[in-house]
Amino acid sequence: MTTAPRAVRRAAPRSRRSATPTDPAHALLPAVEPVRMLDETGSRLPAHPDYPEPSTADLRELYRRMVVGRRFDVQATALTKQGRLAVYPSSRGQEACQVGAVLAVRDTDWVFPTYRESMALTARGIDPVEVLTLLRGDWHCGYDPAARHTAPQCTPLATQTVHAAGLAYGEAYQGRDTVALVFIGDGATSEGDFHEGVNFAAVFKAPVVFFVQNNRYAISVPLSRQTAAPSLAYKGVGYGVPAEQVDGNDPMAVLAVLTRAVAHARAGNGPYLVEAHTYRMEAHTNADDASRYRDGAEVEAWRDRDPVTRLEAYLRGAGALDDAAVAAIAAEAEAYAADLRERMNLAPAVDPLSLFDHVYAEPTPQLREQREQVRAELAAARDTEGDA
Amino acid sequence: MTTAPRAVRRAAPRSRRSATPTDPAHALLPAVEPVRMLDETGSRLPAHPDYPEPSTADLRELYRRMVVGRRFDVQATALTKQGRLAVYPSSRGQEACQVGAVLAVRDTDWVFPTYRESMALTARGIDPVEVLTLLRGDWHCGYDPAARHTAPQCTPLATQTVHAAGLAYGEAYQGRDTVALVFIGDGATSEGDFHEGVNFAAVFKAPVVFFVQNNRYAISVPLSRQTAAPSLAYKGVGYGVPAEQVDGNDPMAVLAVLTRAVAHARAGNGPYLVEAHTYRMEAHTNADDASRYRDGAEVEAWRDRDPVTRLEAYLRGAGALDDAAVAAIAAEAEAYAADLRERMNLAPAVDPLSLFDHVYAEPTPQLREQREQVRAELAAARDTEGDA
Amino acid sequence: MADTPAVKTTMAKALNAALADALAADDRVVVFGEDVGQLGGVFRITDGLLARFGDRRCFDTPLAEAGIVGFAVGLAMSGLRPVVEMQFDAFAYPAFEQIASHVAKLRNRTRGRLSVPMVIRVPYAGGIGGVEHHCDSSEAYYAHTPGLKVVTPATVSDAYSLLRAAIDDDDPVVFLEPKKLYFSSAEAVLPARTEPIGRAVVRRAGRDATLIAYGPAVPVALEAAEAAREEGWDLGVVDCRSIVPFDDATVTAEVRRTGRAVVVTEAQGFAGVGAEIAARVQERCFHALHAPVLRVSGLDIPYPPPMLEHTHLPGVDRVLDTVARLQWDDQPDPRWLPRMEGAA
Amino acid sequence: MADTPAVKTTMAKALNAALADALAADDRVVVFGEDVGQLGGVFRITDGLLARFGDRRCFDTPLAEAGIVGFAVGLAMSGLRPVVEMQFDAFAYPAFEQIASHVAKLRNRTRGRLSVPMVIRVPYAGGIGGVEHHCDSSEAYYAHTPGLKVVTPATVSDAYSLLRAAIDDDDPVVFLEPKKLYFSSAEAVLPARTEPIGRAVVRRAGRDATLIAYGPAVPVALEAAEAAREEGWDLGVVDCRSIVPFDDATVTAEVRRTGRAVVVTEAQGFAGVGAEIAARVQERCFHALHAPVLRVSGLDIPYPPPMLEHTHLPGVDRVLDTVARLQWDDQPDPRWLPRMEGAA
Ligand SMILES: Cc1ncc(C[n+]2csc(CCOP(=O)(O)OP(=O)(O)O)c2C)c(N)n1
Ligand SMILES: Cc1ncc(C[n+]2csc(CCOP(=O)(O)OP(=O)(O)O)c2C)c(N)n1
Ligand SMILES: [Mg+2]
Ligand SMILES: [Mg+2]
Repeated sequence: MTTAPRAVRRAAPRSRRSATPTDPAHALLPAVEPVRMLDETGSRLPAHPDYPEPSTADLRELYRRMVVGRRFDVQATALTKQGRLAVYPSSRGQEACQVGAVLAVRDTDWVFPTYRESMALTARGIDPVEVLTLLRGDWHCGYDPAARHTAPQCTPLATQTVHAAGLAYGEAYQGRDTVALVFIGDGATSEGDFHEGVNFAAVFKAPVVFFVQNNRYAISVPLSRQTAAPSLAYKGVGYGVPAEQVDGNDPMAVLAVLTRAVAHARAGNGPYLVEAHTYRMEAHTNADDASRYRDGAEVEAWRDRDPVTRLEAYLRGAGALDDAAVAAIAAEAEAYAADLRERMNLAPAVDPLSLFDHVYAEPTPQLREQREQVRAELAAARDTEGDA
Repeated sequence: MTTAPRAVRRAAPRSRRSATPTDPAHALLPAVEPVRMLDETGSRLPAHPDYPEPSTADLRELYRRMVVGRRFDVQATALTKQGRLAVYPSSRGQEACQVGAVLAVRDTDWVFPTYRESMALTARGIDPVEVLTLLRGDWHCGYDPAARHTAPQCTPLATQTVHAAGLAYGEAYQGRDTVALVFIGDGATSEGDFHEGVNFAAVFKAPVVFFVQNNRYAISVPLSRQTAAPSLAYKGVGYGVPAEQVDGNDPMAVLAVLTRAVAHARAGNGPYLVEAHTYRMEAHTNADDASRYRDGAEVEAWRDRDPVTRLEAYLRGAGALDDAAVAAIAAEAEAYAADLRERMNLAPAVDPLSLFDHVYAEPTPQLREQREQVRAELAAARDTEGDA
Repeated sequence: MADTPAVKTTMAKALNAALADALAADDRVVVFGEDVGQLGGVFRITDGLLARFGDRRCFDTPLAEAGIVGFAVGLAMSGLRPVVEMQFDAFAYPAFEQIASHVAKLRNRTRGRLSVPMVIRVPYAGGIGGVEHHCDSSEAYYAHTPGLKVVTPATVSDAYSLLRAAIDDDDPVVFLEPKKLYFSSAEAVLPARTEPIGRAVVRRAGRDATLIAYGPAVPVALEAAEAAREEGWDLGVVDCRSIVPFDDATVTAEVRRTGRAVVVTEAQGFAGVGAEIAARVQERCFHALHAPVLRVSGLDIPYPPPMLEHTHLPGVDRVLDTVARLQWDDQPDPRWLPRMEGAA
Repeated sequence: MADTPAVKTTMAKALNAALADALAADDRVVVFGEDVGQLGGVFRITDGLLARFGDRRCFDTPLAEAGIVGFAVGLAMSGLRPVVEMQFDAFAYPAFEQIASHVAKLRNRTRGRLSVPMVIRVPYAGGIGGVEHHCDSSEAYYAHTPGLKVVTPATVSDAYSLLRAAIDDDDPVVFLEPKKLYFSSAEAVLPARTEPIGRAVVRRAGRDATLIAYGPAVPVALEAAEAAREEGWDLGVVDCRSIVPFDDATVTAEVRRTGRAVVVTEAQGFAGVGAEIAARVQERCFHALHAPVLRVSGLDIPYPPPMLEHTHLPGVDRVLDTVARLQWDDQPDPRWLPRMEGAA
């Protein structure tokens, strides 16, 4: 096979990976343009040589979970206004990434989410009340990470990338074919831990998929202050890790690219890096004021690339979705939100003395003393209340 | 210009940088093969389109400093055996890198060395006794960094990369055309600070040249445990930083590549990454036992690529060096070593109370108390000695 | 300046004014970090600085705390005076190596030929309903690292004054801003210059015992002293302001006068700054003491979440309970009777 | 085992044996870090493990300490029991965030559903003629971080026993190895099992005062106690062994008996573990004390170089000078008279 001139490849994105086998970098570089399978109206683009189209059943499931996910996200935002959540980072606009990625892995695979992945976790089937436990003000992550194969949502940026490398290596070490899927933001790729995590995974050929949701902002910091690289996917080659870019608002492409990446990792070929180009439609969290750093026109432009309507249009066009089905899914989403709202309205009972239970496997003598002190304080406070 | 097939480019290394201007990564990737200008016997290879040959005067100066540098290195190693130095990391075998790099910068440029760059610093003209001050057991770096535009030799791996980015940015900010040249080892590229340093330099377009001496080992850890990348220079593209690989035992190529990198940075084009493929002929330091992790055959193979004899052969062939000149330089090196030996034999006088002088600009009240305590202890010890 | 009228302002505004005035006064000052530019910082401490001074003087960086601090080291080497913001306490940990091995040591390693006159601003401690990793009291890590100065204001005027002093200082200063006091307000005359770094202040004179506090614990101590009057105790309050250097003279003079002391800190107690203060006070005031120097602190647990942070934080009750144990009747504290040790 | 003969061995060898025995006993144990494979570690603590157990069980990693610790967190999540080596004390600082925000907290954050039974081995402290960054006493940073256990052996038998206990422990343990004792030797019966983590030991009973020490300071305290006999003092020595959890019962029992205590640590003193020990001892033993609890520590300076480390390190003379100030004649310590404060 001879090398096609770049300009041509650019116009009609094709995999560059098999083009020039003599250059060691060549198998690792992403295609120059992000992989796309649906255009902004939901029409199917020409078939991509590397990425077979996901099954209609999978796409319908993807659509269903995106609709429910978006409704969940709106509900969670509403809960902050009612004071039921301390804070909530919305992922509206990123539904294709949040749901597409978790659909690409098995239940036995591990997911390493950040604070922004609440939707991904509910799409994974974790109880939304559990997912929101920390954000409502409790001291633990809510769900059982071991049972759900899902690490606690990670706030210190990029630190989870290294855990994922370790977990994936440890699983393979013990003969299990688990893949670890790490979510990370564009901003967090600047942290040293990103570098170390990807590098460890590469050196130890750990089955990890690093999934960068490049939503163009890190709170207020724009991508241009994060990197001067052509795109974040170009970081892969520096670790010997194959990488791809994908249109993060194209649900079909996200699912297809992630599926291939997961298969690559599961087959023992080591890690894979995927960068999804997407956009955070809401502020960073409910506490943030995005109008300070980006204008409405920019946000509006991204409304036209909405991943939910895009997939809906495609599925309708393909005859896989009709009004009745759309209505049924919408109703399911409403019911989901209503149930969440209801359960979140019950104030959780949190025992202050539970603070001492899991600092160590057994409380130290010092913690036992402090527990006793707090117990006495609480008793005294109850007495005072009783007196009053 | 059309794209030449890679296989051809591989056989006869040419710059790939101007080949396919449509691919954003293209201008950033290193050539597939390290740049070489002299073969192992010192014969000139075909001219390289990107790298003009350095002047004969510069090459002679490079040779002279390499010979003196090697003699210095041998002397320093000998001083460890005599107990005059606490420890010494030799850079024998890396003379082309150590000397070639500092020759490529001006006196007003800043150099950020690691513990291994003693030879580079002496080649820069810093008094070798000052360079060895820390290693002989004193508490400071010996030379005046501000006057010599040379940061103290840095031990915590990769941490100096970020300082260099900041310094270079600060210099430019203040209107000076200073370039910062950072030395770093292959192993240290795995540290998060390397990632952050290169990225900051790239985002802020700071005039920094990152010079990786890939000597294939980090103490005992081989390169294969450091990275799965085709080569370390491939890390540049992930930061949007152009990169090059060079044969680190080819003094002419090192000087040429560094000269171009420095010019690129000085011209305001931002940072540049250079990876030199070289080899550490000695153990990590005198305290290390390299026979535990690499065999003699490997070391022997590298003797054939000796950078000093290679440049000497070239210069002799070019009529720029004869027996007399070689002898004169050897004599200079001997005199240099003799002077160093002599001065290092004088035990340095270090005042214990000086420990308190530079912790803060002014000692805190607590340090004044502690200073007083130590003064009293020393006086008491003197009294006891006096009694005895 | 003497006739500038006092105005009601918040600590956040005072810090913002200090930064603005420092930028205006000295061209070498530059302010950077995550979200400090256009957004003005997540707490708005840098609000308006980009607009007023331009993006050369106040700018955002990539998200990398070691990078931010290390970049500042380089800027300081080039002659500038960087002021960097760590977004929250726990997010300064990635910079720990840069701080401990470089910021703290560069002057010493170069025999004073290079210095790093930089300020690392760290919004710290809790009481704001923050989730995990957002409320650490991290002062001990810095205070235990020779070469760093560590200061923390408790009042609006001190916030302004200490920040200006920190920026003017030739040594690196870790400047800890108690988040829960950001929006506390007071009448203040700005630009205020209270006292140089290294001076504690007696916030309240007292006869019976001395409460020693800094940062977020100062208002708690003052409130406790007020409440103690009902119990018949006249408590003094010393605000350390500067942890390194520590003002032994002011603290010990007070304790020698009262003969009793309680150290109040919000951080987890074990091996914290409260331990240092207790240790040095009893070393220096032993013969004046009628009771051990006691400590009130946060619990030795990860900082707890909004719902339970009041359980963790030393409040007025815990302070008064502790004051009550200052052996007023010369009885040993029953808690420390041998059989109790380690039991619960 | 009772009849295994005692053999003369070094702490380094005992640690190596502990690792080998742990690898042999439990398939889940893996050992990794920088240079721990083929080289056997720069101090040879992992010597021979690769050859004996293969490079799956003992291996080198890229040079990245946050990576090493974070990778271990992931391995622990998968069910393994990682033992990692930080090459030197100061080179663990890049891992500080991983240690403080993840290793220490993961159990708590997951309500005990995930745990991180890992050991972070840190060769620490000085006395070996090391150059800058190679001799930090970093124990306070870890001891102040809830969720970590922190232990440090002072004898050959404890080195073996505590390391086995640390690997068996379900909590993360920062295992601090005093470099200067690596090649100290003693008769020991290995596999030794002394006591569980959390128990101090009275190394020497004494009547007049108690020296409290751990790790590298223990031999100094013992030597000082021996030398003190000439001065007519009968000093006891307690070796804490475990900093977290701390054995209050053993320490306070000794101090209550003698009525005087000196804490000896090698680390810089300010806000160090020595401060914690002094603070808690005076809290708990106040009525038994005839003098303040004094501290002998390293100076509050960056660890000094080979030529001057003896000036920094608390030696026998500094300990005895301090013991002499324990107000044997009930006179206040002249150093702390008001006029002296802050003067020099
Ligand atoms: C180490 C660290 N530094 C700073 C923060 C504060 N912080 C939380 S989210 C965030 C922005 C992250 O941006 P990005 O990685 O792009 O993810 P996004 O929020 O856009 O999903 C910052 C700075 C943090 N959580 N951890
Ligand atoms: C943060 C940190 N970790 C570990 C070390 C210990 N150490 C000193 S040199 C070295 C090897 C570095 O290898 P490389 O970067 O390849 O440079 P070289 O020594 O080969 O020149 C190591 C691990 C250190 N100095 N700093
Ligand atoms: Mg983002
Ligand atoms: Mg190397």
